[in-house]
Amino acid sequence: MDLNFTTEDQAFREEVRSFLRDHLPSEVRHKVLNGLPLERDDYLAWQHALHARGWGGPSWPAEFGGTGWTAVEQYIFDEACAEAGAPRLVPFGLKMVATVIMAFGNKTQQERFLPPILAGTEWWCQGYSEPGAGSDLASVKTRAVRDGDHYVVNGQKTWTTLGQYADWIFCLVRTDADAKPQRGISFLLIDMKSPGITVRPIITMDGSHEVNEVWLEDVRVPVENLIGEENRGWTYAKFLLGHERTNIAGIGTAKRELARLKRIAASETRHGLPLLEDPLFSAEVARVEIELMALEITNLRVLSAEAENKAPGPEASILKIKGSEIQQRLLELMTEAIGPHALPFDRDAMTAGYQGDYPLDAYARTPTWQYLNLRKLTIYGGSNEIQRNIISQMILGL
Amino acid sequence: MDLNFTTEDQAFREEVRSFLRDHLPSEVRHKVLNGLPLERDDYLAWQHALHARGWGGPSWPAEFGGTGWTAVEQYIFDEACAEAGAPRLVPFGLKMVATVIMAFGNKTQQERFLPPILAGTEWWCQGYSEPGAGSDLASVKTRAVRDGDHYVVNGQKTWTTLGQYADWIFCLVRTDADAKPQRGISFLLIDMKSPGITVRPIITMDGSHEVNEVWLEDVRVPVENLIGEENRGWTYAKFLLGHERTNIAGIGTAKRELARLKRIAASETRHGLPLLEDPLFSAEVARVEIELMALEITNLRVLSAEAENKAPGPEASILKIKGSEIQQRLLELMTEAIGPHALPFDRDAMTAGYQGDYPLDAYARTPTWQYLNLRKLTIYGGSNEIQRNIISQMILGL
Amino acid sequence: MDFSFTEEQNMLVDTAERFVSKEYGFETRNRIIASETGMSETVWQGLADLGLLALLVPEEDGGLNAGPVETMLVMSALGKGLLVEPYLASAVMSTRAIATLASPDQRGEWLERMLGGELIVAFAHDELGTRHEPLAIETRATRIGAGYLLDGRKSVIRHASQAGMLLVSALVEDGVALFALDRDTPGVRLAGYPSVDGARAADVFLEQVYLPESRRLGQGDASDALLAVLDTGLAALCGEALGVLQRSLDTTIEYARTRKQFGVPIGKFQALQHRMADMLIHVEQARSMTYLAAVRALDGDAARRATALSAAKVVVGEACRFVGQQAVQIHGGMGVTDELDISHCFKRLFAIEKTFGSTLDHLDHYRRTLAA
Amino acid sequence: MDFSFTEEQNMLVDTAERFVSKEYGFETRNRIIASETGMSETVWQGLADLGLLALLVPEEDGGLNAGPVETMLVMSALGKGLLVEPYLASAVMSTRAIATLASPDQRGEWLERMLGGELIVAFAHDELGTRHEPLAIETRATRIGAGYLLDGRKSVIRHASQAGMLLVSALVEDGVALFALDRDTPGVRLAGYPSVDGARAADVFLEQVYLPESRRLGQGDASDALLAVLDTGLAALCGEALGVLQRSLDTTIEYARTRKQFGVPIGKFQALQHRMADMLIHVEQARSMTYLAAVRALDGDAARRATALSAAKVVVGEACRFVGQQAVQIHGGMGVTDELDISHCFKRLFAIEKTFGSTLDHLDHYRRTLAA
Repeated sequence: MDLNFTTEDQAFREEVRSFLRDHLPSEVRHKVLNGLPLERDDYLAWQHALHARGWGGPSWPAEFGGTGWTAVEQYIFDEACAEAGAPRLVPFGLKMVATVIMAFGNKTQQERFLPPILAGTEWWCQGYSEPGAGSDLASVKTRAVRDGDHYVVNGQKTWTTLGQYADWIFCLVRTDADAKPQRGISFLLIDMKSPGITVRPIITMDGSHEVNEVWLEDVRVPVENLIGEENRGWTYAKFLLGHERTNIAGIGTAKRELARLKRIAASETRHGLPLLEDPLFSAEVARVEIELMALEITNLRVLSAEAENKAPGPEASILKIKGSEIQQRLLELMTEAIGPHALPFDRDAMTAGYQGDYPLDAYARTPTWQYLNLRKLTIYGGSNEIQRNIISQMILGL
Repeated sequence: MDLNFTTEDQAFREEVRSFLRDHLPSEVRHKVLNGLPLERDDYLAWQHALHARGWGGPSWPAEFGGTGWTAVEQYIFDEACAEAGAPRLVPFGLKMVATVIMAFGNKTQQERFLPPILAGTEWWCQGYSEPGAGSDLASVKTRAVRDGDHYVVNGQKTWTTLGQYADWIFCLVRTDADAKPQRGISFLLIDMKSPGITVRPIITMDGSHEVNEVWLEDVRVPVENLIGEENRGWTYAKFLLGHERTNIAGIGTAKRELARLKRIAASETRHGLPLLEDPLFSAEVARVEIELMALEITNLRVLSAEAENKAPGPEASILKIKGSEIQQRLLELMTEAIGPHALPFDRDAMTAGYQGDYPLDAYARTPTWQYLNLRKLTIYGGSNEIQRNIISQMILGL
Repeated sequence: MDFSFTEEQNMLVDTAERFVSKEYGFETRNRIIASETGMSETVWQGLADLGLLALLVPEEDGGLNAGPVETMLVMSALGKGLLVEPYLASAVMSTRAIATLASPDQRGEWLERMLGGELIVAFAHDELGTRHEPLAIETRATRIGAGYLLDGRKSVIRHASQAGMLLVSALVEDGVALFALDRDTPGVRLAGYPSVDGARAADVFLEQVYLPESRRLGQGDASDALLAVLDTGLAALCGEALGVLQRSLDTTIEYARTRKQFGVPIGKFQALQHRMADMLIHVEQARSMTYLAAVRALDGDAARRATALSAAKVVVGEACRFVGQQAVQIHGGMGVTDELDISHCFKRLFAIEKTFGSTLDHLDHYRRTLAA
Repeated sequence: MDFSFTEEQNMLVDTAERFVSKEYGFETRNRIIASETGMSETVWQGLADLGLLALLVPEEDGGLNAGPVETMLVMSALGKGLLVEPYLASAVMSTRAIATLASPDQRGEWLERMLGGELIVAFAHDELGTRHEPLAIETRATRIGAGYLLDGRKSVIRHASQAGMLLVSALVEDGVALFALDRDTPGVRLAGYPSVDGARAADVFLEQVYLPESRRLGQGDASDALLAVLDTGLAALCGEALGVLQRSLDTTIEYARTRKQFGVPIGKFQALQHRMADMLIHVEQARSMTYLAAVRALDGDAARRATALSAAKVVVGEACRFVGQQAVQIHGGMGVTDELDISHCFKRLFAIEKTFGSTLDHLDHYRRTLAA
């Protein structure tokens, strides 16, 4: 048993770190390290830099222009990026639709859609969730009716993350209304510029515009944009859900945020003592640091099992549950550390170039909005309740 | 709004305290204050003392020889007794079967059975639970078949607390096998000396013999020992379940144990500091003390609402849940306070007159067995899961 | 022992609740928090007209001379409406401070205008380090001629920009004093911002601010009075929390009863049922401690009072966190949107937990008293 | 990075697990803990025959010279059987101490008899105050002629009454030393008792106990070696915990699958399902930290090693408490009886949580390193 990475893996990590030092745009790094909101161009700048290095598709096989990295290498890459302050890779194109296109798309679709994703020239969003469906993804109501060489799509999607930037959307649509819920679903790629598509922002409690409603009204989609076979879309969607385990726990992000928490706690005081030496506060920091340490090893164990092609157990759900809880706790502790300064809430002061007279230390400006924003972590991507259902079904088999 | 007791109530409390100083047998007090196991004679000595004072039935109306106290007076009495180190009143006679006999028994039954309960000359135990039934009390399998002037009873009861001391047992028995589960149940009083009754001890993990299995094999019970009507026993049992709310939270007991915890924590040290000044440990003591403070007021609110005859809500379940959790936590913290001394476990050293060479401070001898013993608190009397079901059904109405 | 309320108290609750439900709907509130000033003059005048601004004003000054129980009840009703107007700062804390410390002249000058709704007073006490120690004041008032020069910084002062006057605590030669400062006094600078819960706040910078003697409230060290005012505020805040907690719980229960997933109301799922049961337990325990806070708020023994209030803040603070987080979680995606009121409840609960010392601050305070 | 085990390691696990499941059933164990000596000579000899007592013995002394990973694996297997024999004390800690510190003569005298099962050695280090500070030793060894006089008291020493020899830590002029003491040496008095988990322990009173120089292990200050032995023990204890945790979880899952209430298996109730999911998470996190503890157990940097081991003990300790309590709770009334093995698992988990410092002790240790 060996908890350390191999010499090759360590060299690889150094390579990634060195690349990050040289090529991660400094404004972007500044934003991420200080919890400032990111914009479209921040994500794109990073994707372009990666693409230029040939690392545009860290999770892609080489045959499609990806890096062909092992799961361990992908993990090392993700962790190094997150710790250094790189933005997360927007997953909807790179990790979601691309995976489905690679596995189930035809040659034409692969040639048409994959390169722009790699290059960061086409932005994708996800059309799965519908109003009122919550975690019940199979209850798709959006209908696609065949009309000659087209499908005519009508319905509504919601929680469409960063849909306001998207050039394309991949949708689950119902193509057979009479089949059982999970049967009559198809997987369609839809141009966001198609007539009949309306995007409406959903503002979240932190004041962000991250998610959207997407309305589809008689949207005509060429049949060549159907992935795989009609009515088999649920299979592709499920394939995707089970596919991504590498970075689900967000270890790198959590380590970065833990370091930030400790910086804040070293600056703030109680009874004249830095919070990091205050017994009760430091005990809370210790708890989360130790939890994270354990989760990192659990994550490595999952990676190791993946490398050996062991059948996946409930690990992905463990990583999701603990990872989200740890990240939420880190932000909660940051808001605790800044005390009453968690109350001032001026979105303008949370921009990189802000020059106003907001009277807070820079580190105190962003924890609150992030704390609010991260409530979503335990809700989306299969809520933590759903994850616990999955675990208990696996272990109980009832 | 006034959180204080009235002058009359305070005077009453003084009267109770004064009685406790003079008449609570000192060996019994010593045992209770130090967490030593109690025996049959300890309970009886206390009941006899109370009876001599006319306080044998603190929850009974005056017409049956009880004190006729209000719910508030009963609460004050219970709390003063618990804090002073009196044993709990064994509830099976005094609070359970007596309540049913008073409400649904006939004159003959009342005259036969109530006085010995008051005087502490007949010991009762409860025959509700059956093997495998758990919280599902209505799934009674023990059968009673009418044969002339008798019922012939066959079956098995379990978790019969202190049944080894009992002269009588009150049982739920099935008298109509064809009716719906809750319909065909009757409420029978059975002499423990009847031929066909076998009591077998169940030893719990702390090494105690508190509960028993009671086997009934062709036990003949005179029909005059039937309470109320045949097949209506479930109604009486349910009446009883909803009846007792006064002392469910165990506030007095918890206060006594909190004081004990603080005494222990003042004696034990970490890094040279008394544990009561150790930041992390004292924070845990503070948490439980504050929880208890809140629960005491919640309990008083329930009493107050009872006095005004307001319809009962989910309060009884709140009192049960929090009360049991607080008591368990108090013992857990005592075992934490004594550290490695929580490991030695010699039942002999837990007797009042022990003279052996057990090398532990007296206060360190009993927390562990009590901690083990009190695991039952969240399981019996309607497990805390059942209590949460009750609350959610009340508030959700689903 | 009596947990019932008097007829007058019930009427007061009724008045405040009716006002909130009629005049302070979700849409109205959204308009108010998005407005320039961040508060509604109409609402404020409405509160004045109902006599609610006179609640803590002594009878001789034309007020109702009510106590902490009435304050708790009104705050709880206003909490249910997530009211962002400066009730706690002006009508509770500043009013209490003036009623306790001010001279008859000063009371005459201010209280009538305050209870009439003309004058809003912010309570400018907190500083950068105050959260843990209420008397850790660094703002100084130096005597100069017949007055004082004030220098210092007050931080996260709610409603400062909406107030005509600020009550400022400062160190003086003989201890601590409170000063009444018009907002437009030369040397006063406000850096304002919205608060996370929709109210407005500001940091207040005081540079060589001259105030005549007539602007000092009372003589001698005002530490005890100041602590009493802060505790009045804390008890009132617990009352407000209770209102927000109850609304959050009620809203969540209603959502769970009606929202369906996998074909059944989500309230049918036992894991959520038990969580809602735990939310209820938190709310009821918080209610008990809010009552205790109200009853102890006037305790003359400052140490005993502080201990009881710390205990209350711990229980209320834990409830704010648990109920707020679980209410959002049970609402799922809808819970994190700005569109439903539950996220606004969540933010107010979050802010309350951080106000006048966090749960951890008060737990720490309480645990230090154990060995004493 | 590699979490797989070698073929040898897997065989070791297999050997130990097979032995436990064949020779250490619930009834057998009950007979053993109720017996006069509280342990089984047969079992001990069985462990010797399988070579398991030679695990940590150096090759030159006839042993397997295995490391912390093997120790963890064996301890985990023995933990699954709730073994009460002195494996940790004798075959792990004492063996390690002797292998590290003892002279060739001493090793020759003791190790062979230990690995053969003839000699059981208890590790008599803990004192009344040791739980929080491993080097807070008060037992003294005063030099007298060619030997030492030992005075002091060792507290809650597991297996002391079953051991032929005790390794006793004591203060000497130049630091800390370990002494090997035959149990029947004049001046040694044992006050024995059962431990809550079924094993036996004793307090050991040393009064003017004379030992010749040949009974001292090594020269100079043995503090570092002692800390290393204690950490070896802690890492091994985590391994044992893992075995008990896994058994508790498996037993609970099986119970929930089969036990019916209200007509359905209780494992159908979502509240219990989620609790079992949380139990699994605790077990898996504990497993990760147990691996970490094994890997770091030989770290030469004592401070870094102690920090990692404290972190492990926190996670393992939390798991012991949560899994133990919930396993009993889910078993309901049956869970609190002596009849089912789950209550025995519960008691061993309780004891482990309190051994070598509790969760709170280690959390406190860890948090003190944060600011450094």
